[in-house]
Amino acid sequence: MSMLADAFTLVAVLAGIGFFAAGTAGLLRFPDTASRLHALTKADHLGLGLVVLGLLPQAGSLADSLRLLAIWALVLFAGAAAGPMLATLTRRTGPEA
Amino acid sequence: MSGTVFGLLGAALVGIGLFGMLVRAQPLMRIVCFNLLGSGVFLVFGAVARRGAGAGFAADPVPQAIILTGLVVAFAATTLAVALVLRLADDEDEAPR
Amino acid sequence: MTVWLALDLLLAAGSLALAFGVVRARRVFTAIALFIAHGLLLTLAWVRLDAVDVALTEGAIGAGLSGVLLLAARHRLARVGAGRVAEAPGRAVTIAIGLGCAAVTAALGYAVLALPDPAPSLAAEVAASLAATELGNPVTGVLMVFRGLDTLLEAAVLVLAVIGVWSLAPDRAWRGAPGAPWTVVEDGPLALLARLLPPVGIVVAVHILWVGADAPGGKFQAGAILAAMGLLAWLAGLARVPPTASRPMRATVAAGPALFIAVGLAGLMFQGAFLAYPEGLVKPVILLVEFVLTASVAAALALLVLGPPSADARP
Amino acid sequence: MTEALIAAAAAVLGAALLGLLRVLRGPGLADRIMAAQLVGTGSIGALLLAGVATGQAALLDMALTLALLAAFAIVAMVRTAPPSAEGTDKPR
Repeated sequence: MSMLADAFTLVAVLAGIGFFAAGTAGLLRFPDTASRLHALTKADHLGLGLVVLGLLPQAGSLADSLRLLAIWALVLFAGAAAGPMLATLTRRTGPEA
Repeated sequence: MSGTVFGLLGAALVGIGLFGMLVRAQPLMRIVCFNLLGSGVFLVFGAVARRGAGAGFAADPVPQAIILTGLVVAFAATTLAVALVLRLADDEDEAPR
Repeated sequence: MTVWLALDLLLAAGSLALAFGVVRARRVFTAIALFIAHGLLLTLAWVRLDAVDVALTEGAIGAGLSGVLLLAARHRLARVGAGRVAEAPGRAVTIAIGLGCAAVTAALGYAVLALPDPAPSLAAEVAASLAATELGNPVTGVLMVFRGLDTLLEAAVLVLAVIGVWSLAPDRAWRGAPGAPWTVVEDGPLALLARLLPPVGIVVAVHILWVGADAPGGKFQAGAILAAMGLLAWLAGLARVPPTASRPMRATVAAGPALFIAVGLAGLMFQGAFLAYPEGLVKPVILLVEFVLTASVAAALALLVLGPPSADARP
Repeated sequence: MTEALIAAAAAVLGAALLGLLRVLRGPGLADRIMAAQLVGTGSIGALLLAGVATGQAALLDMALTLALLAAFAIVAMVRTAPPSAEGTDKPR
């Protein structure tokens, strides 16, 4: 059982790292601000979500698991609000501002 | 080991912050660089605290408590400096040119 | 072990790159954005130095509140005009300054490498006396009991700073609301965030304050989170700041230090020493002082970020 | 397991720090803010991994605090961003 949980953790965390790396690659390589924003918001939050998912079986207590989920929800929510604000800013200041 | 790494980082930050404070002309830039310098000083002290681990504690709690105090006092000093800069700009705005 | 070392070196390299970026930044806004990112990395560095209390404070005050203070100040300066800027030094002087700063860094670095071994430490003394305080977190013990006077002075410094910042207000703005006025954002993501985040923040702040007795956390960290949540509502234009003449606001700022001084004087009267806590009631008294201080610290920090009242028109 | 999770923390942090190159390069203000956001999310991820790996619940509290404060700082950055490249900041 514990072997299975460990394997699940490793796979999920590795996938999370993959998404973080993809987000960084998008941020560095995409040609314009809007598509970079797209790469960052998608990859980042999915990456953190997979890390949280992977850590859930390793959490010591129910309180810790809830805290992990709360952190993810908070980051997801803040990111979802920041995305449109950044997009508006890009339009207001122009792409080469 | 972390003590040495971050102690040296603190020493470097002191130098970088001091340089920025002396070379940059805008008042706000000087305040930002002063804060860099301050974080370097705190890191050096934190390295000292880390080396003082013992009696079941991972680090000496007395320097840590004093760093906490220092962070808050540094913040208060920063706000005063910013208020001074704002007042100076305000006065120059009013003065006949 | 090598994994930890790799993590440390990664953090140090990132911090150095950001610090260079701050000094080299062409625009003030960029410098402040880099400074905030630098503060986030320093938070992780403090965790690696086994100073989670300091890390919490650095993240909340060093990165969050300082960053927003500087951003708001830049915004205000941009509207009143940048003011006079001193001449930047020429090339030769810059090189001389660079060499001087490198010498300072080298001397400090040498001092770090030459620290005595074994390191002097007060950890054993703290451990021996911590049981008497009924607290589980040694840093809180040092702050509230062994060096209680420092903490009292620190709380007083915040009140003095508020007075100092307010007294820098121009005459025509005196008694106005602190901070520059903002346009109200009725709807959209910012208004949503400013309505939903503060309740979560208040819960987190109370949690951080409560665990502070036995685990990392405490009044300054909790106060900083509360201040940040209030300022978020202000940034969205949802919260109106009371004018500096408001008595309830002044009372909130002064209540914590006043209570702390009262407890100290009571100790002088009944126990024979300033700040001596009554026997058997150490923890309840400390908790009471911490709760009231948190409210005062939160109000003072928020007012400090807002800055002096300004007379300029709406943006 | 602990070692693996710490290595994962280092990897997440490394990915976020690479994103910093974008802050240093720009060109837009939005890009700079996004990279700061990436560092924030990366730091939170690293804290979660390290906290669970070492069993320190305090690190989870820290991640919670950082999540709140990072959202606050990003809002402030967007709200105070200068209007254009020739904005009021004087170049050095």
